[in-house]
Amino acid sequence: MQAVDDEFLTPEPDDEAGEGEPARFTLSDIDIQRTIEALVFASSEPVSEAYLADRLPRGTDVAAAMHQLAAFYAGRGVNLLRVEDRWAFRTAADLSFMIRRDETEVKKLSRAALEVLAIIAYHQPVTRAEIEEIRGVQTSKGTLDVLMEAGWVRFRGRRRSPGRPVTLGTTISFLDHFGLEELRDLPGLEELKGAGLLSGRIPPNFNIPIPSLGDDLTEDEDPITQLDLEELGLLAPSGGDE
Amino acid sequence: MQAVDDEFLTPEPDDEAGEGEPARFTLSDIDIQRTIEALVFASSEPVSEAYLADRLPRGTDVAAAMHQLAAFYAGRGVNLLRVEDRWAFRTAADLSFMIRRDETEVKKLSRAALEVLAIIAYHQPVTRAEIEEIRGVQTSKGTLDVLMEAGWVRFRGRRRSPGRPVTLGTTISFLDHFGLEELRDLPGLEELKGAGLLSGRIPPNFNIPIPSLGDDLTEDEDPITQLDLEELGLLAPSGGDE
Amino acid sequence: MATDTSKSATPMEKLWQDADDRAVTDPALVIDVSGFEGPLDLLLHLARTQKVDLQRISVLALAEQYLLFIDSARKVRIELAADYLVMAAWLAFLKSKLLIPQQVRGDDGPSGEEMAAILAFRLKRLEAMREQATMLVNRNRIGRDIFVRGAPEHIPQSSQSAFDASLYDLLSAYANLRQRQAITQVTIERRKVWSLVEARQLLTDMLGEIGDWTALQDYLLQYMPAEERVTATASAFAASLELVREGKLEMRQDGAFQPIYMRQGQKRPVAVKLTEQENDSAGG
Repeated sequence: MQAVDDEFLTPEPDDEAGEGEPARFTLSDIDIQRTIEALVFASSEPVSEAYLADRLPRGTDVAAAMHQLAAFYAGRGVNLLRVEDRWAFRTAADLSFMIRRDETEVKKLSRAALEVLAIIAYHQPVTRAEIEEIRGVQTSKGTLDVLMEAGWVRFRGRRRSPGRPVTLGTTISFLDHFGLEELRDLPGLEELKGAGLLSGRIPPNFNIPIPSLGDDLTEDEDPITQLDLEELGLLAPSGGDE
Repeated sequence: MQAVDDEFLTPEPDDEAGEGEPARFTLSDIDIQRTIEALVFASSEPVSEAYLADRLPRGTDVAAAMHQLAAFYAGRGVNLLRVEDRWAFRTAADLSFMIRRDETEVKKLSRAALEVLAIIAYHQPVTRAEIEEIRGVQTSKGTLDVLMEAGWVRFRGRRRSPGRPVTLGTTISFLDHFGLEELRDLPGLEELKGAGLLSGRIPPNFNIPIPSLGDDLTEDEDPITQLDLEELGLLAPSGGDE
Repeated sequence: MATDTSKSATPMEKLWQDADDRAVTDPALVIDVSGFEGPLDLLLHLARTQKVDLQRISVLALAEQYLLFIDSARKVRIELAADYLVMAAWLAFLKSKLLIPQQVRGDDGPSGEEMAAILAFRLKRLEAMREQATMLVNRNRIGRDIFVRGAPEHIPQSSQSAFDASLYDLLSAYANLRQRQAITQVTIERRKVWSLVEARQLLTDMLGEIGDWTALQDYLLQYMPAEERVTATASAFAASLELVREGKLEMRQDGAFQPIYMRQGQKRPVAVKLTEQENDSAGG
């Protein structure tokens, strides 16, 4: 469909037979318009009149139909426009701000970010060092920043262990976004296996933690203070990471 | 309908000024329709009414506008379709043969995957054990995986029953893909429910077959012959096939 | 009770025996089991040969056909998945129940007729799901019959997040990662051992539908390949102890070396009810 080049204009066998005849089948005017609408709509690129003519009954006055259609859409929110010698639907110029305004374009989460997020979800409360241990690679600060920016990860507290590392956990927005009622809804080992996500040989000591329930700190966590955050440089004002 | 969750109503500066007033700006009905057209047309995914309401003057009856628009496009080559509380433009089904592409882009599903999909759709929320109970066979690895990857099946949560098994259900993409407005539109859903075929337990109105204790065939039975078995591929002649 | 699986061939068996003999003596015949999606699927195929409504099939005849099929398959050394053998054991039990006159019926288990009804129900339900699957796949589908905007201009966010990720993305990332980290070089050759999990599943499946005191062994072992009997017995016994501990199973043995009888634990029906309620409330 996206290919509108002439080389794709392979006529059907019965076309050949009907060569020279006025039309192999007939469509009412409205059906011609409907077909054009559908073809232009579904195409990923502007569509030539020749492309349309090939798909319409022989003898259809495509040019005329296009102008009728263009007139029909002229007052609508979407216009049928001629772009060079091809046709495409475009948002009406006076409304284009509606589309652009929202261009906080959605970013795909990177694989690293997904991994870190998943580890935080399953293993929380978890420290950065623990995440790195599970992943086997260092986590760039940018990755955590992205997850914080998305609002899915938060600082929970500080582990009562040497160095008092900060513990990380997920947020309510995280549950909302991923359609989970509670953390315990995350599938466990058997369920991941059953869904085919874990496959092959799994070592006997392999386990998947069941995430803790609430937001309450565990006994080996201390609450986190504003001071802590600043001290740790976690609240760096500039976003010059990544 | 136009009400979005309060927390998401981050009003823009000019909204603040207009707070309490009936509307910060007014749009004629046609402009409301044009705006909706532009927003929905621009997207390939269904767009939620909440999303639209957020971009229209406060107080706009989005639902009513949607139905008007849907009626307007009903006879066109591109229709405005509802999927749950979302809307999308899609080419009219009757034009399928006009625009069908040579290489179908539709995911080919194995018979098992299709069966599992139907069971999930009709029985949701359903656990994997229940799916296996219905099919009488273990779900092979990769079946659920394929359905989840296609975006048609998702983990829904956990059943509040012993063992708290994870439940599965379908997604909005599933409805969209199969042209269903909502789950209630699943073909034959009511009949199946009425016949008790969607419950885990044998329905009281299900005829209990009276097993013939004798060895004689009942009048509507034919004896099974070797030929029958062969015909069914149960006893295929060796080497002959495949 | 209900352990009468004596080989005293009923005339019906005789009839099948003949067919059986033919199948075995004729080397040109092999059994193709690969085309079936499990024992229920096979039963459904067999039921269709009866050419009657599923609610009116002769379950007994169906059981006979199935057992014949399994026997033939085993005689020509077709390796059958455990699912098929479990179903065979269950059907053998069902058959014996159906053939035994009603008078020995206790209160603590479904009658043969009830079990037959359950089987017919399951077949009917599976067939219904098959039909729905066909209807579904033949609907106008996006990408085949219906098309989306070919050149979308933006993707509006349904959720308010600026980042896009689905639960599936998250879980597969996690599963992949954990698996990658868990790779071990040790490869243990797979021996045919019935794992505890398998045995557990098997017992629960069968007891779930029998519910009466049964010497399960008799039915089960009959359908196990000879080389698997020991492991199957051991695992089933271990699994049964576990199930007893959980109250899901009751066991009885009248004396040393006597058959071990099992039945479903009496706590189970409560759990089933709970599940149903949950199902209803969530489904509405």
